Amino acid sequence: MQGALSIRGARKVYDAKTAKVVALDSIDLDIAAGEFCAVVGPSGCGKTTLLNAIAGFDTLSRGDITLDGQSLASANASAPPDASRIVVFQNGALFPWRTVLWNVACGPIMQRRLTAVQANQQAMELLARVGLQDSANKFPGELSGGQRRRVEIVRALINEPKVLLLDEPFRALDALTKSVMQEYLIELLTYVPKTVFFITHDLEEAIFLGDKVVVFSSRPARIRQSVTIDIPKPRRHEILTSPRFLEIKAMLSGAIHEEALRAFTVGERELA
Amino acid sequence: MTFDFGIAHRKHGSGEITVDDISYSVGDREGNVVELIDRCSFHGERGLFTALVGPSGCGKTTIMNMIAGYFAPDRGTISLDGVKIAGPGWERLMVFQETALFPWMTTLDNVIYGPMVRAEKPLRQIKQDASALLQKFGLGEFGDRYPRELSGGMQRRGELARALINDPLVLLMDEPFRGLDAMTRQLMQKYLVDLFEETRTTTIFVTSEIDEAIFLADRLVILSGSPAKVVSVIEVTLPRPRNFEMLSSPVYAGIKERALEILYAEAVAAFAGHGVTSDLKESFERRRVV
Amino acid sequence: MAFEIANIDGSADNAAEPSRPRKFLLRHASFMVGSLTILLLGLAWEFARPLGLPGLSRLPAPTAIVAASAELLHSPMFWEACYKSTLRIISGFCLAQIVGIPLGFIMATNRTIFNSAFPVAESLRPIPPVAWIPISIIFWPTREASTIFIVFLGAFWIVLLNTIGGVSTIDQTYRRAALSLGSSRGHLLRYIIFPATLPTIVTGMVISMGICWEMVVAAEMIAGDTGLGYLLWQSFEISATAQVLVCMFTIGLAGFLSSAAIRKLGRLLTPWSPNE
Amino acid sequence: MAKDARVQVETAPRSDGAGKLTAHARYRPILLQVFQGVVGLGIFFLLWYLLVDCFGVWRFKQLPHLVSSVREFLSRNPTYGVSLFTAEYYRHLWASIQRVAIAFVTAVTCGTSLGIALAWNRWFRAAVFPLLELARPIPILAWIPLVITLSPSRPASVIILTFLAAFFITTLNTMLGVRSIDEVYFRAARSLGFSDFAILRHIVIPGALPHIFVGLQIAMAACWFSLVASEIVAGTAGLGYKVWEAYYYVQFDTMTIMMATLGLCGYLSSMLVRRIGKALMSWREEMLGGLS
Repeated sequence: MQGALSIRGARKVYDAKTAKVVALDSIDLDIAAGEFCAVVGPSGCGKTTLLNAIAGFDTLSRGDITLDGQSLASANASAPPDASRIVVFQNGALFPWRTVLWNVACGPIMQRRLTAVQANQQAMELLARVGLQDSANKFPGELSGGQRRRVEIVRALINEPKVLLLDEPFRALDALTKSVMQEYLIELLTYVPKTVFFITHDLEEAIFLGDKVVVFSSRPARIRQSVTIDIPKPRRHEILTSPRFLEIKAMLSGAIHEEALRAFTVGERELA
Repeated sequence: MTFDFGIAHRKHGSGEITVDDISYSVGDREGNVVELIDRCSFHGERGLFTALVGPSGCGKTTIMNMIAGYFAPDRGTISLDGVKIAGPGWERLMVFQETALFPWMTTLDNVIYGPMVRAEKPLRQIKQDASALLQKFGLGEFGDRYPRELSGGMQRRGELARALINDPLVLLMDEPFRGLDAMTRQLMQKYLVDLFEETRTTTIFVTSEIDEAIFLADRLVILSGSPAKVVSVIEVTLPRPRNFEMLSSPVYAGIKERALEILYAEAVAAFAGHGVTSDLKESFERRRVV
Repeated sequence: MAFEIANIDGSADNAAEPSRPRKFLLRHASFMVGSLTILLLGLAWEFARPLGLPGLSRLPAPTAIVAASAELLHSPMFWEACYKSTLRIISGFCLAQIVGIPLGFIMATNRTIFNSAFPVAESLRPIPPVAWIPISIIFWPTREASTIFIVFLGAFWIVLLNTIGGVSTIDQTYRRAALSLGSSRGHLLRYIIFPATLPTIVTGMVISMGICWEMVVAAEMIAGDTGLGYLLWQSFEISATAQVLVCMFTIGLAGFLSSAAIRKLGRLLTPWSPNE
Repeated sequence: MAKDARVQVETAPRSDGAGKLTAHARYRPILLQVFQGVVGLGIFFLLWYLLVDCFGVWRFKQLPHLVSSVREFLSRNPTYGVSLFTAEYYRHLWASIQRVAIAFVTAVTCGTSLGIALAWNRWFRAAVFPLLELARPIPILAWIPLVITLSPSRPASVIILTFLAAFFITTLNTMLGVRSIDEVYFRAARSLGFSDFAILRHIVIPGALPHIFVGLQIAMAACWFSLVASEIVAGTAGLGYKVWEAYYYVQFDTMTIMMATLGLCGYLSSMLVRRIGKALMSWREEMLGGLS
């Protein structure tokens, strides 16, 4: 099983015109292969900066990231983005001008891993599994928020990435679709086990989904607390009110609450 | 930690909203009629905090717009203290989903707009009331800033101030905290609960988030997917004043359990109903059995 | 061509942590490269004749242009032309705003007037204003009035459409919020509709100012007897090409400055809107 | 106690109860709109007839007459030789349309490719964009003398000027269009293994199309504007030239015919651009459709 990610002393300093902004302050994090690591922290604390470094969109000022032993990023240099680590973005990145089918099948085709026919066939299979085969020829703009999310996850999985990077994917959804999607994601990952790096600012979502939950402080981001979740998978929404769940939530919400209050009083605008 | 507003001394009337068997439908471009609300009735009791909960796109916002008087239902009536609602009025003020602070006015001008337009008091007096209220809402020094210079949480508080300065009889809130990140949202919920417990203005609050509804409300009105129908009404027996510790109490868990059961069925229907084939529904049903 | 992410804001994605001098270079690089190319073009133009470059050699060298401009700047005729053109611009532009904005509001808020007036506007608008010059000369008593009418016509359509567009795209929530707070129709117009449309009106002003300069040059060239456009055409007729180029750059500069002035005015009028 | 609705409350359309809007409810607004439009145009022509033909109010009496212009336009042997049935009319029409077509197509191809190149590479933009920014504020007509001196023939100079009008606008709008594409799409494409060319074809062009087509509509209007002006000034056959010539020889009816034709050409060409835009961007149609 591939996909072991290890982050050592990750540090990122942005050189804005006015002042130096320290976004990440030496993060050390190990994610085993197939482990679902949920990162939670106030908005604007640098979670996305770390995700961008893993994905290869941005570099680190110091420290290094390795995937299965190969170096992904080291001081000021990073391997270009590729299909080994695919990102599902917060507001979605389905190409609105292409059909759903094309969106899903384009990865393997562009990497010349599959012919167009094979890719489309595989894409249809995956779309059928998420119940969207009727929307294959529609444009992403015609789908609902929940449906678009499912297409994005399928688009990521068809490329068989080693690591799945999720940046608050369910934030734009309403609460009920979000709960159904969360359950859906866990179930999908039981069929197709993957290492997952999941960012959210919703503590309950992090505990429900994660094998491990890591709490980031507000800027500059440091790891305040990290806990493994021993609730068995696949998990159903009934566990949200189970004593073990509430116990973990109480344990972590202290740190989260503190960070939130600081953000609230200082005014998130300055922080974000 | 409770927020103290010290505005209890203001006179706070609170009205009673009765929604009696309303239906509403719209014609889409292809000319077929889409029914948004189908014979829906519920009661916004005087001095109570009522939460309308249901899947997204089920017509909750349409009901709120009708209570606010922006358009009338096809059938059935909505009345405030027994009088049929004919149009928008300051007695029923709405806090919208996307912030509706006028971006071209400073925060203070936004707050004084209502009383100024109705010219009930001299402008100087209105301005004093407004800055006092802003002070209470933690926006004292932000009076002369434009809304886009405020953070999400601050804009929400600005809108609450703009509504409350008019002493409305009913406060209508349409998923006002949806855009905020979870933490600011949590603090705004506590903020609103303390505000309600002090003013006791009748409030009708729309949300799709079950935790938010239970924590804030005295009564949950659960609506079905589109078209919207009242599926059930659950009384929230949590004591007042509310605090976060109650979120882990067994009473809370029980209410949530019952509400989740109904809502979850509706959510799956709505989730599947979006043009997705029925086999997804079966796959959900089958999976639940296993 | 190494691939770079298209819309990067100055710093390339994989830019390493630059050292101090290199950072200075990076931040001002694009400015330096730009001025370098302009310098190169100037030099090529200067020595076009000896080098025998095809196009440029037929034009007077930059130094000759500078000499011509020095001479022109001293002649009262030039300043009188500038004054006349600017006067026509201002009157035509202001008329277009005074007539266009209110009409735009009326058409945007009253459905019947919009439905009846819009087809007429849509059939007259495609006729290029330059084609109206003969009609304008016939109709208006003085030549000055006919030139101003052409400038007005050029700007009017843009102002009208912009205002209509601005009013109809106001977010309905603001209107509803204001109604709930007890606004009458008058309040709506004064406190909601007008301020909300202001940024679009300002954009309309900036664009229509650019068109005004196109119109004044056209009108003066074709039917004028004074003004920069006329002077430009006269210089061409006496094949004083250097003077032609000076007039061209003057008109260009004047157009640029007036648009910039309107944009500045716009920022003052709408301090709250973040239009960049 | 509830306030009377000073502002008319929006009303929902009536339905026939069988899930279908009654034909009346669905088509009434469109029919009303057409009727009011016809009335508007009717008033315009009536005013023209009364002010000019009948009473010759103030200076209106010198303007071309409505009735005589129409009669001239439709007659088999028009007094001034130009009508729907004479070759002269189509000679000028074809000359102008041909020039606009050539200029517009070249301007679009050059403009879009330069615009994409400018957005794509930072150094190319740093070098070329300042030159463009120097030339852009100069009104198109101010280029006429320069273009006439440099271009081989008068008709060629008209085409070049029409090309310039459209070229600047298209280049700028294309560049803005590409820069407006959300960074997220480029990142997603690079992770999925898109090559440079694939990104150009599948992200840059479709993503910038909406902006490009906004530019094309303005460019088309600018084309007709600079065509008419340069035809008049450079004195070559064409609709613009004929308008001026008709004025010069006091043939006002021909002048009206030519102006009306110009108006029609302008309207049809921008509609053509809109139609092509709609076809190329069908994905925006679906998104904008849905519940009224």
